[in-house]
Amino acid sequence: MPDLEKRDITYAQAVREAIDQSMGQDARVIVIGEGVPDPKAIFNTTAELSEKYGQRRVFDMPLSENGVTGVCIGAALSGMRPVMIHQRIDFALLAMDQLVNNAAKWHYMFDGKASVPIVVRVIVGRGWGQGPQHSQSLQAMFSLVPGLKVIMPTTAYDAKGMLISAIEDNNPVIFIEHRWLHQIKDNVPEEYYRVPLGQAKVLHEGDAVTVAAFSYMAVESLIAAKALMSIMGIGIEVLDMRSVNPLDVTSVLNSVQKTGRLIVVDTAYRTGSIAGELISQVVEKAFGVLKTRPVRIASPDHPTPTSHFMAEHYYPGPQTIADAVLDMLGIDSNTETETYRELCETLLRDGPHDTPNRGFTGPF
Amino acid sequence: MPDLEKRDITYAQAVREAIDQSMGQDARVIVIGEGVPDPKAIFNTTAELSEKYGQRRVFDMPLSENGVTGVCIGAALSGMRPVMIHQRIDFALLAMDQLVNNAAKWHYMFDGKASVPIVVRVIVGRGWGQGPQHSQSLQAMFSLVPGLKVIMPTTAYDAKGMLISAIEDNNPVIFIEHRWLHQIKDNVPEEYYRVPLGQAKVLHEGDAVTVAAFSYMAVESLIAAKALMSIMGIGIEVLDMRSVNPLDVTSVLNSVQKTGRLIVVDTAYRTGSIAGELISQVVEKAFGVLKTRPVRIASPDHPTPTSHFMAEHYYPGPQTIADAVLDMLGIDSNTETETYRELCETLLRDGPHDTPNRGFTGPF
Amino acid sequence: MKKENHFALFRSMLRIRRVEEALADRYAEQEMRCPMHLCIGQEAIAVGVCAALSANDVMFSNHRAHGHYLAKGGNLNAMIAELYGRSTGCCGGRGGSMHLIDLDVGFMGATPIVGGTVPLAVGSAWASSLRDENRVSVVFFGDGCFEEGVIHESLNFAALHKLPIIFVCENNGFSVYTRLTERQPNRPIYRIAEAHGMTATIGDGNDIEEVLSIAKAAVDNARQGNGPQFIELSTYRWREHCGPDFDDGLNYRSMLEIENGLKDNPIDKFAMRLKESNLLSQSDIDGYEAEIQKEITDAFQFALSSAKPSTKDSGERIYA
Amino acid sequence: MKKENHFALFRSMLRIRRVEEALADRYAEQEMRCPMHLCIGQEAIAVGVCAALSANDVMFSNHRAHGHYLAKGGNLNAMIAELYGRSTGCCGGRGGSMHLIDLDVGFMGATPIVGGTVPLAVGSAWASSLRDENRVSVVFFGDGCFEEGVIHESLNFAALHKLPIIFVCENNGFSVYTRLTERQPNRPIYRIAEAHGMTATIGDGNDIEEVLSIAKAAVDNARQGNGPQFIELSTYRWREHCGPDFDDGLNYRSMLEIENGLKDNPIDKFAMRLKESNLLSQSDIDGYEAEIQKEITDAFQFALSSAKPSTKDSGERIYA
Ligand SMILES: Cc1ncc(C[n+]2csc(CCOP(=O)(O)OP(=O)(O)O)c2C)c(N)n1
Ligand SMILES: Cc1ncc(C[n+]2csc(CCOP(=O)(O)OP(=O)(O)O)c2C)c(N)n1
Ligand SMILES: [Mg+2]
Ligand SMILES: [Mg+2]
Repeated sequence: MPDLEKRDITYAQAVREAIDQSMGQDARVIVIGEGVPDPKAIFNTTAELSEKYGQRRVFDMPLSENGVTGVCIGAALSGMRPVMIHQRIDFALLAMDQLVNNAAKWHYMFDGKASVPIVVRVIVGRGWGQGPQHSQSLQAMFSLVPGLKVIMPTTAYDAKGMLISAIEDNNPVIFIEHRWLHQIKDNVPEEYYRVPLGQAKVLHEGDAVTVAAFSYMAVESLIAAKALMSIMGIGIEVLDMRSVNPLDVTSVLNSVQKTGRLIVVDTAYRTGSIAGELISQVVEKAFGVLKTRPVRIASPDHPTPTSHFMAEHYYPGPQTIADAVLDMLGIDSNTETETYRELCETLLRDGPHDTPNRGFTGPF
Repeated sequence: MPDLEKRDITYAQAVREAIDQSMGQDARVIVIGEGVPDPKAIFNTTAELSEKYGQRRVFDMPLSENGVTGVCIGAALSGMRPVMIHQRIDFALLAMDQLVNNAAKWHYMFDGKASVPIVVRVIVGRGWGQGPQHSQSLQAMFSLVPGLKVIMPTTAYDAKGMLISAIEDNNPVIFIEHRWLHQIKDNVPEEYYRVPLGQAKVLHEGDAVTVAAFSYMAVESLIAAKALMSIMGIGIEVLDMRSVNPLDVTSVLNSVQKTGRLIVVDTAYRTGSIAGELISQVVEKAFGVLKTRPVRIASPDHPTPTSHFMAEHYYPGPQTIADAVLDMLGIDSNTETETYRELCETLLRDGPHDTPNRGFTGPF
Repeated sequence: MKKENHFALFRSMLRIRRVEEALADRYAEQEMRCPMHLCIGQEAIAVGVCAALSANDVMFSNHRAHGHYLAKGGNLNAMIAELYGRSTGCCGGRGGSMHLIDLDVGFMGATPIVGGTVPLAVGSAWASSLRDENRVSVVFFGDGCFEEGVIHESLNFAALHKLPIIFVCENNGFSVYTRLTERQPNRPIYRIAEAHGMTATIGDGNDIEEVLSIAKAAVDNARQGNGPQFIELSTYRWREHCGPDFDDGLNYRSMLEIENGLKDNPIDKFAMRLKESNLLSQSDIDGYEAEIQKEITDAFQFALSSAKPSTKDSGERIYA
Repeated sequence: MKKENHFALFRSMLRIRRVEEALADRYAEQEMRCPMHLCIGQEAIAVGVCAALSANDVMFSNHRAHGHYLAKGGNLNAMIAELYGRSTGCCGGRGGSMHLIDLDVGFMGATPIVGGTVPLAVGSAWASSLRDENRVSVVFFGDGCFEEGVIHESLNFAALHKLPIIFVCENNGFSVYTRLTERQPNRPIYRIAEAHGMTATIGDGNDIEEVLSIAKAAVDNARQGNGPQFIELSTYRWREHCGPDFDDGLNYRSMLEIENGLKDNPIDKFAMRLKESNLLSQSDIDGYEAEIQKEITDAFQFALSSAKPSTKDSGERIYA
């Protein structure tokens, strides 16, 4: 890790800087997506790129998700390094054929003679009535496809470093960013730097319980971890998984060796989530290490309702995580106990539940 | 289960009979797919339907997987009950948007005011150089989508009964059939009958190890089970899972209560497979019941190579399963031991490895 | 055209306009907590097309659905309640502005995945033809939607089976903030539909009478078994792509362009014409305004006094 | 046209024909264990189009790729070895007949998901234009493929950016055993491409000279920066859709139709014409036959004597 001079910028700014610097470094890098050069600039993650690099490197696109994905693959096969952007991961479902049948397999099926260096940025929507078709969290659908790399950086620091690594990577990389991370700040060096793909990171140390979390759920876990420590003196180890494929099971195993307890927190539908895959691999590889049954925390197995009245408890939060920890440790969590009530009060979100949690705005 | 008069027919014939009888029962049932009325009739699963029910109920289709899926959803919303067929599950990737964003969510997002009774038959290819784009086993990709039902019947008896249930079901059902099952015979009643969706079935009883298997892997597991019993007197319990979503974890738990050991055998890529999901749920729900570490048997995490020289060991088979069982039971499996050599000989496939295993042709 | 029809057309457009203006006014209260795409400025298309339909004809729509829903006769209370996320909403709150449905009036559903409902409309037309029903299906979509491959597949399927469907392309020149010229080459959209083997027409979507006559011809054709009909109608979106405000500040379109856009007001233009030919008086208009205001006030009243759905409820009706 | 060109065209078609006949003959030995789609009867399209290209132009293809691959100059030994699943195959055995590649001659890849390579070709043309390279991209696809939505998206993108690409639609009237009339309405395919805003031509795909002249015009246009070119060429598939045999037994097409199809033999027709104008003698032909036979025998020799890949090998080169 390069030495950081202090500078806090948001996740969105970090993403933008990664693309900007990558384009500066490598003339083969081009960017395309619906809205990339428009005034909103994909939540400002592509602002001014068109002005800086010109209309032959920065593109808006027709609403043709599958076709343009194929176009990007073809351009990559001809030596370009396209970064494609979908404002919602839900739209990428239209491009599954190109991503799964072509991008993921091209290098393999042509015996390594060619490769497909593309990055597909997809944004997971949440809040303000995003509803059934605009807030899916489909990482498991992509991560089960050999040949794709799938990453979900949580911090602005990782967003920049991992996006740079993704753009330099010779394989197709699905870069999944949770919309609620966009405004969270972190200390981000100005220089061009890489963060390797496929490695989890410890966000909060502890030896009571291992909490392996993905994307925005790592933030919620961190909030829970701080409260549990300050109020109850319970130290949980929060792992920011950062990458979905490859999945860093080794880091989880190392932590579990210490804690003997595992909670996996995912942003997705519960069943078939990457959380289940992780739990399974831990048990397969280190049977007997767990002292208590592993627990997964995720969203229920149904679409996201739009009404904020219904969505309120659709997403697990710090309280859900803290309760699971206490339950796993066999600690009494009835509202009678003084400390528990204090914990709950601390974890109470200020602000509406369908906007980002103000309980943590960074830096990490 | 209705009383069966003896009649053995193939899986393909059973599928055809289910559609035929459903069309006879219900005028709203229509069938569409590329090749449905052609001379090959989708591996003869749609033979003579066009002649019998006419061109206004049996259709070929343009090569428009996503569009025609949407057309079928629209027809279903208008009271029809379409059965759509893809000759390979790989082609259904083009239809992910319609299946995931519309079919799966319509009933939920419109508060139950409408429903989408469609059945999508998709065939998993294998053998004779099907290769990277024609032999994927993508059940996990569909089963993680709430709102879809995903089933993989193994026997001709279940193929007929479950397809009938699927067509009667008011929800979108993905009916996944493994091509190597098409020629396996089973005892299938002539009458119209239903087999409920979402229930596993015991194919072979035993109390040594629970082997939960999906689709064609249930056949391979059964072959292993018979050999292990006859040669070594080891009784493994083979569960034909039959359904992927809903997943019948309860049946697996009941069996594991007895055996304390679990092997899950899937037809898919290893990582992110439904096998991992099942192992995770078993451990989450019945922690401590397993005496040994759970094991998953699946294909490696890379596309299927076309060359039969390379594909030979891509797919796990009875030997893989038997070895895993012996290993789990701590039974010496070095080729020195007489009985093990006998086991291996018994499990040796006659016939080329890239054509269906002649070791079992039914009935179950 | 009969007098009542004029009244009806005018009143329907005015009603949609006022309803959406009310939505815009109250959106800032942050009690309608969902994305909202207003069709202010585009009302003539929804109203003109629906006026050509009979009650049993069905319709599918997209993210910008308020006008389509109301023009087809969709229940206003249920729509406002839906935007407020209440149990009495047309989706019980599960959908919000981008998911509208009213099966009683043949409004089959609107969803926000661009292109998502186009093949569904083809499928409902297919069902009609398989059952020999005298029912026409209509689908509204935008110029951006025309870029989706599913359009090609839908046009081909509809033409192949000669289905009774009307494809209505509302060409407002923008997909979000991206101009047509940045997404499509310089050639008319409707010609591509024509090349697929169907009758295709282009017209001024801000001229309600032109819309109606084009739509009437198309609906008659479709009903008579002449297969799919494609209509491309030009129009202009007044407000921001998503949200209640004007977006002059964004500078993706010039003030001049916006001014001209606002001048081309389908409602005022029609009112003027009717007044000139003495078919409509200011007092008629005032009467409508009053009725509509009342209706709107009641609808918001209804919505805000409706029950709030519970989290528990959100776990039900996942499977049919 | 120059004499050598005639020879080259004729020889290239004959070579493809003989290679595929040899494949068909030996397929029954069951050592080529992969699906195989023969282009026998359609050779003129591959040869005519490739003759209009220069060496650095690139090409994408589909499941019926042998002719395209060979016409572009793809390595014969590597292709035969690929069908035999050997390490020396152009994909090291990983692809088989439906996955061919030879980057040395600009054959970028052929894959069997219908429509899958069409946008890839557009993307390679896009890369050329972004780098101001004087390189034309070509993609071959069938009449069935034209039904895929990705065609619409690819045509639109190519036309929007005026890309140097040639879309070649080989219309053999069938998608597997399904006739065009059961899949598309009665209208010409190329007109849809034309409506997308590009030059589109239709011609006889079994007349090599016509194919060549159409292709030459298209390639010149594309090279001069006039944007995408679409070519629809009629032809006929002699053998079964997939596999080595004739499929007269399947009765999805009449004997009469088949007879007429076989009569319209692009190779014989051209030979006849050349002989009539004394540009080709029987001894020339005999000479070619002999050379080609030798080449084919050697290629099978090469394939069958090549190393067999191992299971271990199949786990490598998953990620770049
Ligand atoms: C498949 C898909 N891609 C992108 C989006 C994001 N999006 C929502 S509305 C819209 C603009 C659509 O433009 P148009 O079809 O012209 O309709 P208009 O908004 O102009 O009425 C876009 C791109 C989406 N909802 N679905
Ligand atoms: C997306 C997809 N759908 C279906 C298939 C099965 N399939 C393989 S070749 C083929 C026929 C394609 O017809 P056409 O494009 O005309 O090419 P032709 O075989 O006539 O050369 C079909 C349907 C496929 N490979 N991919
Ligand atoms: Mg528009
Ligand atoms: Mg064809």
